Amino acid sequence: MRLANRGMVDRNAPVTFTFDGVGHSGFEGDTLASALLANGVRLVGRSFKYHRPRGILTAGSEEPNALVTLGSGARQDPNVRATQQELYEGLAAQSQNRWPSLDWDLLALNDLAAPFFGAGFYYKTFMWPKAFWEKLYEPAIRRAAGLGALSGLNNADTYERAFAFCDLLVIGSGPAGLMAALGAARAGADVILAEEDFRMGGRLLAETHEVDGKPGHLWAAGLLDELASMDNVRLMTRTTVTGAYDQGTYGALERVSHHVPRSRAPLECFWRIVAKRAILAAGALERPVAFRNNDRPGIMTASAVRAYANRWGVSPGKAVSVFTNNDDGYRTARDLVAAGVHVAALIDSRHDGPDLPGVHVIKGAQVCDAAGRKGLESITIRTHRGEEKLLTDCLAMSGGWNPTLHLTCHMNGRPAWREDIQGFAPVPGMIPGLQAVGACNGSFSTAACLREGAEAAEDALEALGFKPAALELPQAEDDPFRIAPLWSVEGKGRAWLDFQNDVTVKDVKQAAVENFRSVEHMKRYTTQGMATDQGKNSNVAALAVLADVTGRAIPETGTTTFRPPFVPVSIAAMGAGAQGKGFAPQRFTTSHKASIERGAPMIEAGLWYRPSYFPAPGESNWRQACDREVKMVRETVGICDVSTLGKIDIQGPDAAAFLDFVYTNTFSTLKVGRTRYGLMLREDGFVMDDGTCARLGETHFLMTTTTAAAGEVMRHLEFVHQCLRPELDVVFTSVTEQWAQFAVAGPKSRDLLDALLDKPLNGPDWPFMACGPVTVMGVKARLFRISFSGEHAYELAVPARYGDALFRELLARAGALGGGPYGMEALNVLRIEKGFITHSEIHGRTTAYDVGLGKMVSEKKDCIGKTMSERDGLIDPMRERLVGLKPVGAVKQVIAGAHLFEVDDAPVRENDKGYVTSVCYSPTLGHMLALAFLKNGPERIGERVKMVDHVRKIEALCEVVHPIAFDPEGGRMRD
Amino acid sequence: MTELLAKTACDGLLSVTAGPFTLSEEPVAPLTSLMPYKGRDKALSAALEAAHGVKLPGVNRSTSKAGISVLWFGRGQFLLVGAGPDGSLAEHAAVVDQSDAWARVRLEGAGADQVLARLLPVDLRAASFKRGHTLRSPLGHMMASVTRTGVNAFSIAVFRSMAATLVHDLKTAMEGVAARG
Amino acid sequence: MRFSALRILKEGLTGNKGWTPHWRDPAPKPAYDVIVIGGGGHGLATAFYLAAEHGLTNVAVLEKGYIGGGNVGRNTTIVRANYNMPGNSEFYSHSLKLWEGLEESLNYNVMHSQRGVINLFHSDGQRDYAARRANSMINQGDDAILLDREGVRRMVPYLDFENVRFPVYGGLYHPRGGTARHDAVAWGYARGADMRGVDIIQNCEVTGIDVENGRVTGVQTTRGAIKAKKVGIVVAGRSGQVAALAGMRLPIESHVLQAFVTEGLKPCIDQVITFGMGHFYISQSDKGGLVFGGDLDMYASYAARGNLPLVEHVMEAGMTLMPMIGKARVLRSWGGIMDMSPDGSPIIDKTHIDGLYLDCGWCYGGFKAVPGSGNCFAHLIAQDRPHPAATRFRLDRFRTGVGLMDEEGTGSQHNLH
Amino acid sequence: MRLPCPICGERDRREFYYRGAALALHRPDPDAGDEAWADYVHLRDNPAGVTRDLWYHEGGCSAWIVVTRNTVTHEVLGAELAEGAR
Repeated sequence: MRLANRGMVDRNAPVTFTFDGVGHSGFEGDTLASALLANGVRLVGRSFKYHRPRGILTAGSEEPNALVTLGSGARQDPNVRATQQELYEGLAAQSQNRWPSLDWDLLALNDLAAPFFGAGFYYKTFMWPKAFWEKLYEPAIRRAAGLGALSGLNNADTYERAFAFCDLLVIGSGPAGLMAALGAARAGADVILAEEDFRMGGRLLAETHEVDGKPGHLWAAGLLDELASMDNVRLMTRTTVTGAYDQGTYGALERVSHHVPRSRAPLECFWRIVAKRAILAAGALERPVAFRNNDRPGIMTASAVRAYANRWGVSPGKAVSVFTNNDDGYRTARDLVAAGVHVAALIDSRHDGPDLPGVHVIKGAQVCDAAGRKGLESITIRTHRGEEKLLTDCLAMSGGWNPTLHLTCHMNGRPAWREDIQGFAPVPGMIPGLQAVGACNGSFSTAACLREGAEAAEDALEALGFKPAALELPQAEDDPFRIAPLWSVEGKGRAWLDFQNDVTVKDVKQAAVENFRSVEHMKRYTTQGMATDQGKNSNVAALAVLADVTGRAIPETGTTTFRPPFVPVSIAAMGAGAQGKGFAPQRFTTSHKASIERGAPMIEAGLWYRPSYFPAPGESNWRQACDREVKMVRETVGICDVSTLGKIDIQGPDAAAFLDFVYTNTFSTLKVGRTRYGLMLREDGFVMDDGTCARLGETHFLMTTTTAAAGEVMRHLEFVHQCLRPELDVVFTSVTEQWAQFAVAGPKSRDLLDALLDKPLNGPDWPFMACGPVTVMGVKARLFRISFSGEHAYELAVPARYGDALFRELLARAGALGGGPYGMEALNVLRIEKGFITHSEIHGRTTAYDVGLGKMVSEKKDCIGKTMSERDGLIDPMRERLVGLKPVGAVKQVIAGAHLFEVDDAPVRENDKGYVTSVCYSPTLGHMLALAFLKNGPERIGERVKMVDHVRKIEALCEVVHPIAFDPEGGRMRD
Repeated sequence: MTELLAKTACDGLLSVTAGPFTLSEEPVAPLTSLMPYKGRDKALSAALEAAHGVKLPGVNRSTSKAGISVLWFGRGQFLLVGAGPDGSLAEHAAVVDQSDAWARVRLEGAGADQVLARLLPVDLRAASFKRGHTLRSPLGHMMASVTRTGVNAFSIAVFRSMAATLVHDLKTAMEGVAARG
Repeated sequence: MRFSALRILKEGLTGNKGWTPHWRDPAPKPAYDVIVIGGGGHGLATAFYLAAEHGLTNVAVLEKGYIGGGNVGRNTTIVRANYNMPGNSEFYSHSLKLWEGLEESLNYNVMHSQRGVINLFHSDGQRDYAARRANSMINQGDDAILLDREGVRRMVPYLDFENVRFPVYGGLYHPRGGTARHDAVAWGYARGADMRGVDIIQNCEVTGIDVENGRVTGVQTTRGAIKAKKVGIVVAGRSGQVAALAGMRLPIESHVLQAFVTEGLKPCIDQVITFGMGHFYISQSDKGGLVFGGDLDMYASYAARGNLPLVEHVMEAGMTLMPMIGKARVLRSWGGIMDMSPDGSPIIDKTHIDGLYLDCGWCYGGFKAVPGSGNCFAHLIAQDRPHPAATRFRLDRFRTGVGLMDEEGTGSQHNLH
Repeated sequence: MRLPCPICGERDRREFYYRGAALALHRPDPDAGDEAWADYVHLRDNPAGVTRDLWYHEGGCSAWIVVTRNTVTHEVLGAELAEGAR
């Protein structure tokens, strides 16, 4: 029911919306909840377990009942708090967790079976017969559980993340937060004021108190005008600070455009705010009281009823009653009367409450039952005279206030119990640099909030080194907070603590009887506090009930603790940007475009994209292309972009000594103009990486790493230098990106280069493993005579700007010689034929000894990993060691991932002798080939083993062969 | 063909605009990594000044004169921008050509710092990060060098191979900020 | 009291007045045959099997806080036996078999749900490794199916199959893998041990380990000295501190692992999906929350809470792989303290002190190991020789290099496993 | 979490790579013996309290630093360059 002349909605801006398909209207400035209440909609949802009819309980993000689904298709948004969602034209909301409809929900039958569905009932049953759990019980439970539904479609909205830095972060814009922000801002500090609501002012918007002689919200508006005019202030509405993290980092969720349909702006932004100091002015949350059927639609917190009346001009009922254990409940009655709403009665559990003119105040009484299944119709009041019924369609209840201290618990701090407010309040220092003020510090009067906010600003300014500016404290009410504890009303039936999860007083009591007496056990056993409000509405009362039933005081029983996030945050917001390609950067070689033009399918390798193969006309699958490319390299010349390999420029007087220490083999003896293959170990003795290293000058080396390990090797080199050998005068930097480098491989590679380079190569100057400067069409380039194919081959490097042009030129020239480009598939076949290892073999569990390179660990010097590589277990001949395999039985196939067994052994773990790492069809040799690790492998050349692949059902008899299957003497690459 | 045609790192990707923001590729310039050997910083600075008129900058700073600048580029590393290195420098430092290693872009427009705030975990507020200040920090998932070149202008460099991701990420951030109006 | 549907019916009809404690809260006795330090899943399971399989009932479990308050109550509840390396292979196989009979053994519904685990792979190389691992599983006698892309699509159609970064090449499907209700495992073992006479003593912190002539004689606690013939340390997360009481320095570094749960949602993820490239794994609880996690925060920590960079990384991985979960809202995050060992595999072994035994180093695979670890540790304590399924979990393997079980191949840096 | 890089100033944890205890700085001599080497590579003090550990400012200046830090509270007490920290 909309009240005349009250509230801050814009009556000139009507907005239409639907709920479960029924059209309604509200105004700009409404939330979905206020608009539903204005339209007389009371039943808005169903509870989790018993599917009890539920209405709106609160007016904020802590709402446990009024969760709805907005939108449809890929934009379907489940579990939206109606109490937080701003109304917009065309908003379409659906209720949740009901079937077939909100009004008639089949699973409401659960409510009738409640005696059997007590706390933890599922731990005691559904055990027989065993197979029924996955097939019957669990699917049924899953279908009944859950709240809203995801669409199942890929996210279609945009989200973003951002960083912000400030001197002072003020969380909450009520009286305390506003004073804190103003105080700090006037002194010149950089201030961020974050407010969860779409309008700043906090509780001042919901109350009728005056501040400085004017309505609180007008005072706030004036102050906000001043703040908005200051360059050093950032006002962030719709922004909930969700987490407090180390060293002054805070997470915050900004709901950027949930209130704007079809906005081009991101839907949400997840902020990481770094603040030197923070002031928490998050207010407090009113608690319900547990009594029989206290979950009826129409029973709300008293402060919510007041907020709907004062801020939104809506009365949630025609005959409202109030149930309170503290003075605050009187404010609701007072404001409703002032707004012309009939207040049926105010029930105060205390005997010494005040009087309120015009309101029937019943003191020393309790509400002990409520009737009206889909909307409150009456309550039962118990007084010393007995019980009586009162007709009422809305009950405003106040069990006192809990400071909104959640953020202060995020770093494991524990709040302290305060008798005067019957609640937990933060203890200073729970979050370094954060001070809680106002209601969230347990100081509930407006004057106290203003004062603490101003004082906290001064404290912060002092810590930050600013001189405080003048700030006058405005006049405001300073009423004492008087409360007498009442957690649950005695009586039969179920009294709800955790509304959404259907946890009642009985459940907590039963948990205690079953020895779930630790508060953590009780919560886990009953699921109290595990719902979407994370116990904001129920933790303290549940703790109090547990304390009572176990005969302990509340602080002795336990405390409340909260973990991030303060309110639920979408995965899309915190993971913004990752969908699609954004998880990591994409790296493209300079030949990418030309490769794509040739139809090469690209595959990702260590963030780089590399061509898999280059299809030729008439080829219908990758194998044909691969075989052709291999043959091409073996017979004419092939071109392959190898720029992705890591290249590290190493210089300095001690460069050679440094390399001797990081490589197993010796580089100080390498001649200038020559290249050497090097092996690098981790300190635990296993192989880290391999590659060539060229000596470009006396004190100048160029190290090559594998594509995958480039970053790891760079980090390792920095570690070795800075942490282990800082005395060495050596410097290094990555030059991977500076050079576009191409392998020119095959018998005709020399011909190609002689024609391409500005000066033909002088043979004797360019033996195998030579390197040096050359020029290509006037461009200074580097040439290395190295080979990963086993052929006479070179790698030619030019500055990256020329990469595209050089690649195209190389392809043209190779083509003229009967050659062309080759991709990763062919590269892999070429290296397997030659027994060259990659990370398939040096996979982190193999030693130099395992891969047949044990002799590369120099005995003459120390190096990283040397000592540990000599451990008994690492030099045992029975280790799985590198061999080649060739299928020799009826099945001519080998497959990577298969395991090896003796020919007559059963393929079980106890008999496992090794495994296959790399396979290919060798067009050169005309059969399949594998590299494998076999126990004592090198001693078994010529013997036969059985290769078994269970998952692809392949079993093949194989001969153990030397890993170098082709040209074992290496003549082709040397000559 | 008698000449290898050069391509810039952001060839075909730039420039782009969104709202008040413009993203364009920095003009091609010689880039040289200078890494002084032990105890040679001062000598290198003197040699730089003699040869190019600029000194070595301090940490998170750059120096520039007449189109030549030197950026602090990390621990023990500087980047000489705009001139090929004089031969005298190699006596004091490892001198490594990096002219082709970096994709360098310029982001301009009122509120450009807010665009970068979507990607960089560092404080870019004008009071602490002034014109000529520079830093190394990851932009999204890319190691980057960022320099403020004006009130609303930044120069940004990442590895050349990541140019497409750099442009994509910055463009997305520009559009997001611009759409808020 | 025996739990059953019938009991629930009877209690429901009579006002639920007959329920009794799931375990007692006895005061510590002066001496026990065996003291198990640590009332987590592993410790409670150890006590249960000592009593149930070895007839040792004069046993106490000493717990510093409340039982099940550590990692058994703060994990992502995944149960699987899909390891590649010998040692892990037979152990987790053994553990899974115990899981499969757990409800019957304990008369407690731990909701062990064999809904299947799918490990996705995104390249030929990863497929080869997945195949090798799958073959290891079958060699061990467990189940494994290598799915191709279409096979994965049929089971989990909502993945971003078109993702250019991580094209789904297929998945290693482990049908017997799944999840369980984590807290119930601790409570079920506690109840089972208690029923067999074990004393479960909460709020009892061990402050010293008494050793005489190289032999353990008892422990000092915040509730007094307690004698014991044998003492088992099974306090993953705090192993270093407790072992230090006996003068031991361990190959363990403690790290924080965060996990996350969303608000309840109608059923949408039916299996356990793991996305190794993004260190991301996810399943949906019976209550409807998406339960997921990622990698370690990566720095040594006992804070049982983490920081945003890792949080965001996990969310990024989720959005990369399954962008349909974007609108699911994270309700709660938490952190557990992980005993990270140098090869990523655990330790169940004797120590240099007679009668003192050690069970630690579970990295972040401890939950699924609960039955196996308890079973094998009980065997070791009771019989003084390792259980056949845990012979390789030796403490000296790092020194000798014999039998290292580095599943990830990342080497001796503790946080990389 | 933020760490004070001695070169760059305070930066977000995401810029850093973590390696482990600063014990790694004290590499034994090649002939120190099996025990010393096995300890160096594997054993850790792993204190619940103040520790010194090694971080690499990978996303920033590339310095390896030793951070003094509390593993229980995550309080950071200081940092120095690893090259001078042995």
